[in-house]
Amino acid sequence: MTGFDLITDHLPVLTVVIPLMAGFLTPIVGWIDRKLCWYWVMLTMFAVLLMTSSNLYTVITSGTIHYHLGGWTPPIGIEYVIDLLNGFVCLIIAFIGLMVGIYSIESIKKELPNKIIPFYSIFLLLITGLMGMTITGDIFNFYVFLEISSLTAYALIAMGDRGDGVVASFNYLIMGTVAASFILLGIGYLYAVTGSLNIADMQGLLPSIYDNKVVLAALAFFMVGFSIKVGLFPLHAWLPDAYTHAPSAASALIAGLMTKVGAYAMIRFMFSVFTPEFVIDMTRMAEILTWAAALAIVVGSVLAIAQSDIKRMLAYSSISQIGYILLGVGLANVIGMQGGLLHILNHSLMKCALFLVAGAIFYRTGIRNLHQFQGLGKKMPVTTTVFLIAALSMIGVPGTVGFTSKWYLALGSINAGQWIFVIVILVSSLLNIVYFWRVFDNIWFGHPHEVEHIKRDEAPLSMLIPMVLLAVLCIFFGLFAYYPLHYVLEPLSNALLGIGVLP
Amino acid sequence: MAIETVHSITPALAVLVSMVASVLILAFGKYPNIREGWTFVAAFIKFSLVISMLPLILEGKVITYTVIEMLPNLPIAFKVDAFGILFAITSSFLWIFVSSYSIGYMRTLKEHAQTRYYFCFAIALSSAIGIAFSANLVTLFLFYELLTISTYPLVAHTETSEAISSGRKYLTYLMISGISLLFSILVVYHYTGTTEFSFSGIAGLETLPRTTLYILFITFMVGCAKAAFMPLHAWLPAAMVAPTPVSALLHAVAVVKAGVFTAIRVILYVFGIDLMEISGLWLYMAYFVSITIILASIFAMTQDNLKKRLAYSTVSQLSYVVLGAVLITQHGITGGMLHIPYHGFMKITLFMCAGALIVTAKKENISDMNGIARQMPITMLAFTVGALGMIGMPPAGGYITKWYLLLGAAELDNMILIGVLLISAVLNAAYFFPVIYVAFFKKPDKELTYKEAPLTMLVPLTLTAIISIIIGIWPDAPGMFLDIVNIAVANVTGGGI
Amino acid sequence: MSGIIEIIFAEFNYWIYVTLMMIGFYAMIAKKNLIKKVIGANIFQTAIFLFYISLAEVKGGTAPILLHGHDGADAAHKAVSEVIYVNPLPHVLILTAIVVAVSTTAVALALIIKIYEEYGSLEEDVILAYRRQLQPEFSEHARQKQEGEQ
Amino acid sequence: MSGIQESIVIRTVVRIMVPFIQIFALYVIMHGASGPGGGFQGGVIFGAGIILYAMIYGHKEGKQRMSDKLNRILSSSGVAIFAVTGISCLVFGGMFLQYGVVPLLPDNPAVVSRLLIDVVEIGIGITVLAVMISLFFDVSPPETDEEELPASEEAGQ
Repeated sequence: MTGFDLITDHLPVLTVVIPLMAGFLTPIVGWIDRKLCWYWVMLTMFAVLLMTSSNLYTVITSGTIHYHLGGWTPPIGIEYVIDLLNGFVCLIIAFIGLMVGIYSIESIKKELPNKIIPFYSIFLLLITGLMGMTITGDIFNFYVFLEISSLTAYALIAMGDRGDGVVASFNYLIMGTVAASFILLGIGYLYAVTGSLNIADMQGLLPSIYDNKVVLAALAFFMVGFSIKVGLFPLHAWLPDAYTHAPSAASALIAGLMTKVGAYAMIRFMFSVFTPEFVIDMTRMAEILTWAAALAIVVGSVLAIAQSDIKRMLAYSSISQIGYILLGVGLANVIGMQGGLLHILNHSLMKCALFLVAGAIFYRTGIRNLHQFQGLGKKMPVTTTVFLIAALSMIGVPGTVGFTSKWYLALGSINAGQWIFVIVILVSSLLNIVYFWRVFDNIWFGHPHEVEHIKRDEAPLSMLIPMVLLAVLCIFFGLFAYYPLHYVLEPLSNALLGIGVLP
Repeated sequence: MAIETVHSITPALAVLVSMVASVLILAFGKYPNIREGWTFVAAFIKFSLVISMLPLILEGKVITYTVIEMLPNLPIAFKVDAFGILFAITSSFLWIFVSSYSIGYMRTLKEHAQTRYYFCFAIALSSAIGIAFSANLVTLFLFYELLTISTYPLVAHTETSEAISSGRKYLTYLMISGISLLFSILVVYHYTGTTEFSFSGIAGLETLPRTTLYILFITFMVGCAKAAFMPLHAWLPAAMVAPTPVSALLHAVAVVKAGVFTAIRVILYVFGIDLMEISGLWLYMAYFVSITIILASIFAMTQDNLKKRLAYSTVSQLSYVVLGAVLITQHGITGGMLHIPYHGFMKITLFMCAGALIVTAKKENISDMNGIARQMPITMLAFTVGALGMIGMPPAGGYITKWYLLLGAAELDNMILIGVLLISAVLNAAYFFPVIYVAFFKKPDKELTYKEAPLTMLVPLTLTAIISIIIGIWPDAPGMFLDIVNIAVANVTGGGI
Repeated sequence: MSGIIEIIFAEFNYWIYVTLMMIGFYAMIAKKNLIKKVIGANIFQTAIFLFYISLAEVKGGTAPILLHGHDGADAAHKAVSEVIYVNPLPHVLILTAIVVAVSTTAVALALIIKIYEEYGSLEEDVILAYRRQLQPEFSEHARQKQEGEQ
Repeated sequence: MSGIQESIVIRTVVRIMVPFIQIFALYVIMHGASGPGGGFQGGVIFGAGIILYAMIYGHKEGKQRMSDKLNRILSSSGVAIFAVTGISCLVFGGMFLQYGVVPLLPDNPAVVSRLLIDVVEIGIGITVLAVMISLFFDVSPPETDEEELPASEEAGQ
């Protein structure tokens, strides 16, 4: 057995263990030299990115990977399973993590000069938590990782704006604890009726007892819990504050990933723990989800218009975009599902880019208020161009990622015979235009009051690289959405809905 | 009738040229001469690329090129047919003139943010050509939206609050229409599984329930708000706050023509002549645009601002194009399609004249233009040529399209439409002759000191005026617009000429 | 009527955890004091732990400890087979969940200390009032907002 | 506080008790492989011993015994022990945490397994005690400036 084989066989667990170990070693690295932390994080994230890409490649070429921890076979032992769904989500996590990591060197130096070491340590642990949540095939293990990611997220948010950040973090903590407790309770219910904790095993055991009220209660607990975690509309109250007051890099990371992984978990529980028939036909949970999502899409967009803080505006826009993902999932037809899943990727790219831009602007000018953005187009041309591209993606201009997912979602809605959702999607595009165009007008056409001649003062290179890369990907995946759709999402959607079988 | 297809990258290149140029323009923003040099180079290359495809088209072939498979079963693809190249030639040819004209205009007025201006202009041109060469609705939609976005900075160019609010109005109308277009495309895709244009209409639409079909048609036409149909026309006069070259090229040629182009594509290449006829949509649409033709002309008469009067005139003339298409007779369609280049040449002449007046005489209102022709005879002569064309009097080209439209209406024996065409000709005369009269025959209030506009402006407007006359005198010269239109008409009607 | 009471008594452990859970939930949502919120969260979580422990109960079972575990594998097997144990898995799970709960509480307390340093109060109303006043010294965001308005 | 801290009885009792608490903690940690106990419980008890000491003898005294630096190293190295043990199983061709494959005693993989579980428990114990203590130091006194939020310290199930 060569060394390479040795690694490839164990990639599923290494993707979780390496950031975990690296996270705990960060204090030691930082103790040697504070500056080393960043390189350490880069090294780790790069390794994780390589591993997740390799995982996804393996899944695409040779099917689902099963990894039995400690050699115990499921359902007794903990199993890590990588199929198309979590392989795809893991890759997103690793990529966004790497981008934010690159970006963070300057922004953290400025915003949190005393907390560089804890920041990076927690950063890696957050990645661990998200990776673990995604990869694990055991629902209790899932809960543990969910809490790891939540706790680290609380800590990251608390590092933000003095006072506000801590309060936001505390509110998130309370909401998050309720959510996690609901999920824990749901897990308990399922364990009580099936005696298993393994997802695949459970899916086999559950159908015979679907008429049991306990199963229904468990589903309800899961849905409420995850709705809080993803910030679905009526349960979104924690989200705007948390996104607004976190440090720039943390906002980008949390906005880009946390809710997406929450959405992943929702999909996983709806379609892999329970079966599509149960969620779609027997309980009509999917339909309820679509209506909630449609409401979130509209209300999120409307509320975003009312904001003057850019990060808060983006946070509300996230609420609406989460609605897109869940709408696609809830439509429960292959096309809608593809749209929803594609939007996980697309929204991560766009929203991460937008938050990075907001952070870069704050880094250079200290401004977060939209009405003070005049003249930024001349001052920070590259940054604002990235903003333009990402915002156009959000609007759904063709040729950008936003269009492709919108196309699929709208088509899925038509297929489901739900014309109202088509209208919701299209109207929300218009609302997106309204709130983004205010920013464009200020950036390029507004005249700053004090200064006549604006000096070009671009964000540092380490911030520009990830932003530009994300913007380029926004366009790349807008034009070449064929690849993720063909290789990953189409077979995946079929498999989730029980139409086809995963390779 | 089998149509031979040729695969070639040329259409993609033609679209790309100005994209590349736009990047170079940005890069050389600090050196005005080089920057504007790129504009010229791109304009010439683009035009020659477009022209290079003409011989194949005249042979009755079609050029296709698939760029990428954007989504499964939804490629971004180009297909050059006679109708597409008609629009492409018009806009790319006029870009050359407008580039020259822009330089004169922008430099004389010492406008700010010229780099942005040329950048957006180049992108807008790419989009226009992209629309012309689109092989399917999705590609068309891509460039349609790109055109909207890239022209917004041009409309709001002056950055005054008036310009920005006009820009907002522009954007609101066009984005809402874009959404409507997207909706229609989705519906078409849902029911037929394709969005590719076809000479006889997309197969499968005829199975739709009649109501759905009507709604689809309405959303499509709302989607073509760039064509400025009457209830959706308000953006066009508002957009006249833009610098005149923008009004000239974009709001007389590229943008609005993209609108009518899309409308015709939808009417003839998505719905198809047969479906239009069976469903009776053609007649409703014909009456609908007739209203626009008449009302816009009346509105034009009430405008004192020359650019706004021209804008309303554009609104009216655009509906001629659509009217021609929905007449669904050979002559009618010929007239409609032919009106795209003809109106383009004449209207651009008029706008360039208006711009010349703004630059040298600083005059925008017709009531201030007493005796202006004494100082600027060439400009005003060119204006007269354009105006005659609009009214439909020889020698300028306008009379030919009107003739075909009348023939089409006469074939259908529809007295109302014939009446509309005649009345509108009278109305056209009613709002253009006062301008000519004021300029040539009224005595100036005081001694006028200004002279003709700079050569960079004067030459293009003279040339377009001359071309307007040439296409009026020799409309059937080989390879000229009429030839192309005949092929296009043959394609959609399915027969020879 | 008696049927309901019988049900309540027969499964009183579940009723207790439901009651506790509701108490905790109420405290988390309705109490204004942050510490009380955290206490509520703890009660909530504890209720769930109790639920898990109840799940593990086997009538007549004993604690899942191997009596002669150190004497070798055979002895262990013998021990397992002869005695009825309660299900150990929920216990182990809950052990982990307790760790998580402790961590959450620790983070919450740390946050509360920070909040107290910042606002001088643990009452939600007072903190909200401070933030509403938009005093620059209390909120960076508020300062920006003020600057924006000027 | 100060009253308690000055009480000679309490100081003496604590001084006597802390070593026993720690011994008990070690017992609990080492017992984890085969009975109730384990790294987490033992680590908490061990940490509680030091916290008790710091409570009574004051912050400064406590920090002398358990400096921030030491704390940080302990919390990192504990996880490192856990991870290295797990990964060493990979090196010998097993799955992650499949202890039996490590060829310490080729004849008796069950014993190796128990041994390595103890190693892992020790790692967990070290991390937990370090985190417990740093929690105490961070939360209790107002004068500490450097805030280190304790995040998810226990990932194992």
